[in-house]
Amino acid sequence: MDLNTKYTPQSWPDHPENSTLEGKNKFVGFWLFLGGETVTFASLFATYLALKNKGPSGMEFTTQGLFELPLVFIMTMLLLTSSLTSVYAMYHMKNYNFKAMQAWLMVTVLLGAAFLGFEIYEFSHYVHLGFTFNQSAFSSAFFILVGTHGAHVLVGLGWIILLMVRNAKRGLNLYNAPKFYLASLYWHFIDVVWVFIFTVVYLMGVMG
Amino acid sequence: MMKGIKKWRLFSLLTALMVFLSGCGEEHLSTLTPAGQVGRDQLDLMVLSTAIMVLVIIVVMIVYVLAIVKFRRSKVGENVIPKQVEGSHKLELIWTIVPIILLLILTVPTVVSTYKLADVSGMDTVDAKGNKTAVTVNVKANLYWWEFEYPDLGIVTAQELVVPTQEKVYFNLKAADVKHSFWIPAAGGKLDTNVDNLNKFYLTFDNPSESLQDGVFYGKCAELCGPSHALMDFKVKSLDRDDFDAWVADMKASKEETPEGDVAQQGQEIFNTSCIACHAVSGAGSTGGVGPNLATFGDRNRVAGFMEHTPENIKAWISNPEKHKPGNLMPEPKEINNGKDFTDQELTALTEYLMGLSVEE
Amino acid sequence: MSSIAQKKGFGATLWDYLTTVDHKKIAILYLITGGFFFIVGGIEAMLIRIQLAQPDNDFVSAGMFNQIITMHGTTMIFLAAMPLLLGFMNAVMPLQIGARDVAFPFLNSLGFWLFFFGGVFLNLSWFMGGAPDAGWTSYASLSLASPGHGIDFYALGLFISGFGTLIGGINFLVTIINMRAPGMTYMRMPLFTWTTFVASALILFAFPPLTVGIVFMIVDRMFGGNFFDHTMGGNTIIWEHLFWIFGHPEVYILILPAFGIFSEIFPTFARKRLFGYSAMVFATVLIGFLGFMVWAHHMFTVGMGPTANAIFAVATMAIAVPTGVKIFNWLLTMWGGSIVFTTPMLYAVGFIPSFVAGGVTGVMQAAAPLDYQLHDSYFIVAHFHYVIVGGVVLGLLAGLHFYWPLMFNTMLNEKLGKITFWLFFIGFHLTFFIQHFLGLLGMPRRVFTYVADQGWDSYNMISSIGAIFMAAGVIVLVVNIIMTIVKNEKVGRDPWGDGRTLEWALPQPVPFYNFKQTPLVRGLDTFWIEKQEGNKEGMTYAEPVGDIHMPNNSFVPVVISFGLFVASFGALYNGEKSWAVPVIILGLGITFASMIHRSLKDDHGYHVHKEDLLDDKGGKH
Amino acid sequence: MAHDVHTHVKSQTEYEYKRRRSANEMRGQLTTFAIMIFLTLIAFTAVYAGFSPNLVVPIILLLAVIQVILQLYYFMHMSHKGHETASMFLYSGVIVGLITVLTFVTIVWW
Ligand code: HEA
Ligand code: HEA
Ligand SMILES: [Cu+2]
Repeated sequence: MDLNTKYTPQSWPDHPENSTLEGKNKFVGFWLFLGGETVTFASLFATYLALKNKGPSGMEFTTQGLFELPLVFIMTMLLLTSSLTSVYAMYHMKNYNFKAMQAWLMVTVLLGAAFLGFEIYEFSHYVHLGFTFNQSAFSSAFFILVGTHGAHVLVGLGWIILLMVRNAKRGLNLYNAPKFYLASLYWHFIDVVWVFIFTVVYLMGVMG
Repeated sequence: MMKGIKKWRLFSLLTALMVFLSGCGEEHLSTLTPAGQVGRDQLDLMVLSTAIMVLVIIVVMIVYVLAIVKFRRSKVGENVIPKQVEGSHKLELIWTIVPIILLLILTVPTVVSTYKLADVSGMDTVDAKGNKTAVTVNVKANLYWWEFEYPDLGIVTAQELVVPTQEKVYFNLKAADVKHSFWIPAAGGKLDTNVDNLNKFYLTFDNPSESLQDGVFYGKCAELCGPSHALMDFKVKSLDRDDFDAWVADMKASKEETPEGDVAQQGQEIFNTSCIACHAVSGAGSTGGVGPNLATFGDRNRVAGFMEHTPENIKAWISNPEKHKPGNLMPEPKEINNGKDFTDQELTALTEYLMGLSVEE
Repeated sequence: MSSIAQKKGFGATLWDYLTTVDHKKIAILYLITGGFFFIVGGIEAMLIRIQLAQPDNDFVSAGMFNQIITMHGTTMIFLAAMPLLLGFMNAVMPLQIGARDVAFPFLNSLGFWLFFFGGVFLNLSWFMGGAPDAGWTSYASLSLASPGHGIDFYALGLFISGFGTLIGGINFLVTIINMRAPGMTYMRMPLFTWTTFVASALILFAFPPLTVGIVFMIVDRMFGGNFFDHTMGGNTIIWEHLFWIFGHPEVYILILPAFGIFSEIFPTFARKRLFGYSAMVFATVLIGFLGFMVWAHHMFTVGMGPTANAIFAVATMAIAVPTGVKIFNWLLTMWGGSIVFTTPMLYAVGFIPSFVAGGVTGVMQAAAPLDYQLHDSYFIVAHFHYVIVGGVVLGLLAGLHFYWPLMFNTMLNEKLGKITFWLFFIGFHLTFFIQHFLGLLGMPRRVFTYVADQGWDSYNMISSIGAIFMAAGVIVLVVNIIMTIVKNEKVGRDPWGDGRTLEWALPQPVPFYNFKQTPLVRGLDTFWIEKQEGNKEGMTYAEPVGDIHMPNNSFVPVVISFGLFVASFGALYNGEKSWAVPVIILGLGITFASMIHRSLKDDHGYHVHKEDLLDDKGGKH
Repeated sequence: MAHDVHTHVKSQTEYEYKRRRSANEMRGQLTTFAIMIFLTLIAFTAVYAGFSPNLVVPIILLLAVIQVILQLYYFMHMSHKGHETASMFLYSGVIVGLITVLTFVTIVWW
């Protein structure tokens, strides 16, 4: 692929994410990776469900006592919205509008960071209550499941920021378009996992 | 003709197999000489599946031998290009359907006995007076030794399980430390003793074990549990119902026995200062010993589950348990005897005392 | 070991291999490392057999014995068999489908180095206070109770090398999906490519549960987690499930590529196309699919209840059907062919009865009530060595002889090869056949010794004698390899004379860009078709000669993997040594810094120009 | 392998057509988003309303599944062609995952 080719909106391909062989490979490879991630999270969910509310005898922490929905609702809205903003970013990517893409990615990053901030707040709140990682099997399973998701958010943020920085001067080309596209897929996948987390962990949790 | 040969081969192979198998089982240990219905069910399944498998192997071998004999290049000719056959739907169908049929034949008894062997409902049946009708044993697996508690009878023993014949004996299995697995090969297949739940099953014994080589069945730990996993053996004595009841009564009565003879009495004193903290010597009671209950020690067949039951071995064991069962939790003499090893004389006294611990007359 | 590399001097060659992203060289790296670990695992096996040769033996201590069996199983499965198979996949699959390389050459190298450092880390345990000793299955209650750092080495080592394998799996999948030459439809792919495809898919779905389980183990042992601690509400059965959800597909990850190798060998040396190709493909996919439904057959005695046992029993038995389809199709491939008994063919022919014997004992174990007797006895040991040694190892040895000329342009000595085969084959049956009876006679597995006169003594002796034969076979093989390398007699293209698939059509030594022009595939067994039509070149081309784009070499994969290796030491000593946390940070720092370095740099590779291709020197390198 | 991309410069009408199409699609995405928010709201209110869990749990699980399908098919474009392999592998992962979850809620005890 000749990197020096300068594109115009007119010459920019319809599917910049997989119009080169490298792009196609990345595209397919990343979807496969997501297939594997599905199994990873399924294993974590399964373990969480098996260990939910299990602890040393006399443990006072339960999902019902612990979880608070308003915070979770806000977090959910943040993450859902960030999913939409990254769709906007990809929309502009396909239109070869680099500036708009970067701007929307920036919004995505901010929303994601806010989400992460709330999650850190939530975790530290639990730790203050004495619900620490080492407290029980339930706490371990909870923190590993939700924490793994949080780690994904963190990695996603790092990835998007890295892409924005490294390409700020370069602009869009067919070498980095697939990378942006994958980062956004990853971001959506994080949202997919969160949908199950808020349903299975929090909503089903407060119901007992 | 062809068919005749096949049948003959199958038959001779099976007989050869049977001769071979029956020729080399120790009756007290082999899965091939079942001691009761459970083991027999499992052996039946074994024979059925072996027959199917031998059949499969024979068919494969016939095609195989013919193929590599008939179609070697030296026979076919150096420069022959064989016909490039694509395949055959008919053949594919045959070797899909025939194995499915064979497997169905195996599936039915498999599923039936899976359910049959898991049926422990008899455990809770009570007679008119509200007493449990069946014998239930709570098995607790500890690092390298076994505790057998009879909750309904109020007795507890270790290392040597005693069961009545001709009836279902039920087991509740649990591990005290790490996972083990409870296996009496001659009586039937194993069940794990997990740390986090209770497993239940039953076994049956047709005849008293007296007539066996050592008078007992051999039991094994079948799940890797640490360095001395290999030595975590136990023994099973089956008694007919009367003898069993007598044994139970003796166990209940085994409270305060005074040892006979000076040496044994001296042994008791040592025992009471050094060993009593971990080992109970009365068979009446319930679970909870740190070490094996020794009420039946004198009746036992083995020291520490696997060493021959001789005074020398008892002494050897007491003076250095770690050497004989690496990783076991019994303290070295120094730790329980004011920092000193036992003297020969003390060991003799302990041995004498221990050998006298008996509930059987 | 191309001749060009040898002229460059040792340091340069070493650097070349440390930085290579060429699938053919990575294949050689896998072969060397996997071969080394096979010898290590084999030596451990010999120690086991020496210890068990007689009753009450004290050749090794009880604790040592447990370390040896654990490391034997772990090494053989994760560090020998699987990497060797990945090696053959690397060496052969891209050539079979007419690709210039795998989809992600850089990740290919990263996958190898992760495996390498994981394996080294695991084996360092021998020198750093003791190896893992809870069996290769590392059941949770025992592995949490195990003192020392052995289990930590196990968990961290497999964590790292597991990532390597996962990367390898994704890489092969993408390669097969996207990079087949024109005309190479799915139903024209050689069976080895197909089995690579399915095995890689199994890797993709089986390794995540293992990774999750291992993470639990790591946090439980090193960071105060409670997943398996039942006093804290944890549950040990979770580990057993996660391990076997991985573990059962794993055995098919091992056997399917071996099936693939045999599916190439039978047609080649029977000079006849694979019988029932589409049924073979279908059976492969079906085995892969069913492989995920049966894991609990390893847990029949755990106490899951009759319903679960019955379901898993029946599901397990079902796998016999597609496997049988494969066996009969191989037999029918030979039927009516013209069979020549080269060394690879000997292995293939020896494989059939061995594997069938091992497979049918598997079906016996699948009958749950019968398995109550067989589980954790030597019957199981016999079963899985019959399928693994009689299937996978024979497949590896067959592949080694078969593909050696493709990889190195020399041929292993046939006479020595046959001696190896017979020694190994006889020794194998001698060792493991008798173990079925040991199991039936009540001998549990994983025992470091046994009391005399339980009816096991002579059987164990016979078994140990058999192992000596296998060792002798392996030594002859090593001699053979050394002699072949020293002699270095080039053999050229299509050395077996009857090659059928695209990889044999390539000139030897295979140029680093593989195909000067992308080939056009006109049917199953392309090369055979071209040969039959008298095409001297062996290929029809799909494109004119043009510039070839190649990826640059890179040292970054080594650094990334090394960072994780360093971090592992920190995790290992967490809470015990004051330098532990800084070392974790340092290691992860190295890894992330090198990853960021990699992604900040534009690496577009280079081009081999048309003119260089035409004057046959083949550009730089 | 062909690494050079054949650049195709679109004519003005072609280009405008494409722009319009993707703008349309983007509006569709907005609707998707609205539905997702709506589903989330239902899920949270259903829980707040305090109906019997036996009723609410299946409902919120169903809502989650719908929402995820929307994410996958619209936000992640799985509805576009060229995603056959992708969806095959994703679904394989889902199947393996479901079996895992199923066993863990049935035959892992206490
Ligand atoms: C390459 C490795 C490999 C392969 C291919 C297999 C293949 C099979 N395995 Fe095995 N297995 C292992 C490796 C392997 N296994 C290992 C390592 C362990 C032990 C792990 C441990 O505990 O450490 C194990 C343990 C194991 C167990 C658990 C035993 C226990 O611990 O209690 C079971 C139980 O069902 C089992 C079953 C099977 C079955 C049914 C097959 C089937 O796939 C076999 C199918 C093949 C055939 C049946 C032969 C050919 C078919 C025909 C000719 C058609 C006609 C046949 C019939 C009608 C029967 N295996
Ligand atoms: C790929 C897998 C694989 C392979 C190939 C093998 C190969 C062999 N295995 Fe084993 N084995 C396992 C996987 C494998 N194994 C597993 C998973 C376990 C279970 C572990 C556990 O319980 O946790 C096990 C357990 C196991 C046991 C049971 C241990 C126990 O339960 O107590 C035994 C006992 O006989 C055994 C023996 C052997 C033998 C004799 C070989 C032979 O085939 C080995 C042949 C190879 C050689 C003999 C190499 C010889 C090399 C030399 C002698 C050196 C030459 C050196 C130079 C030239 C430098 N293995
Ligand atoms: Cu299995």
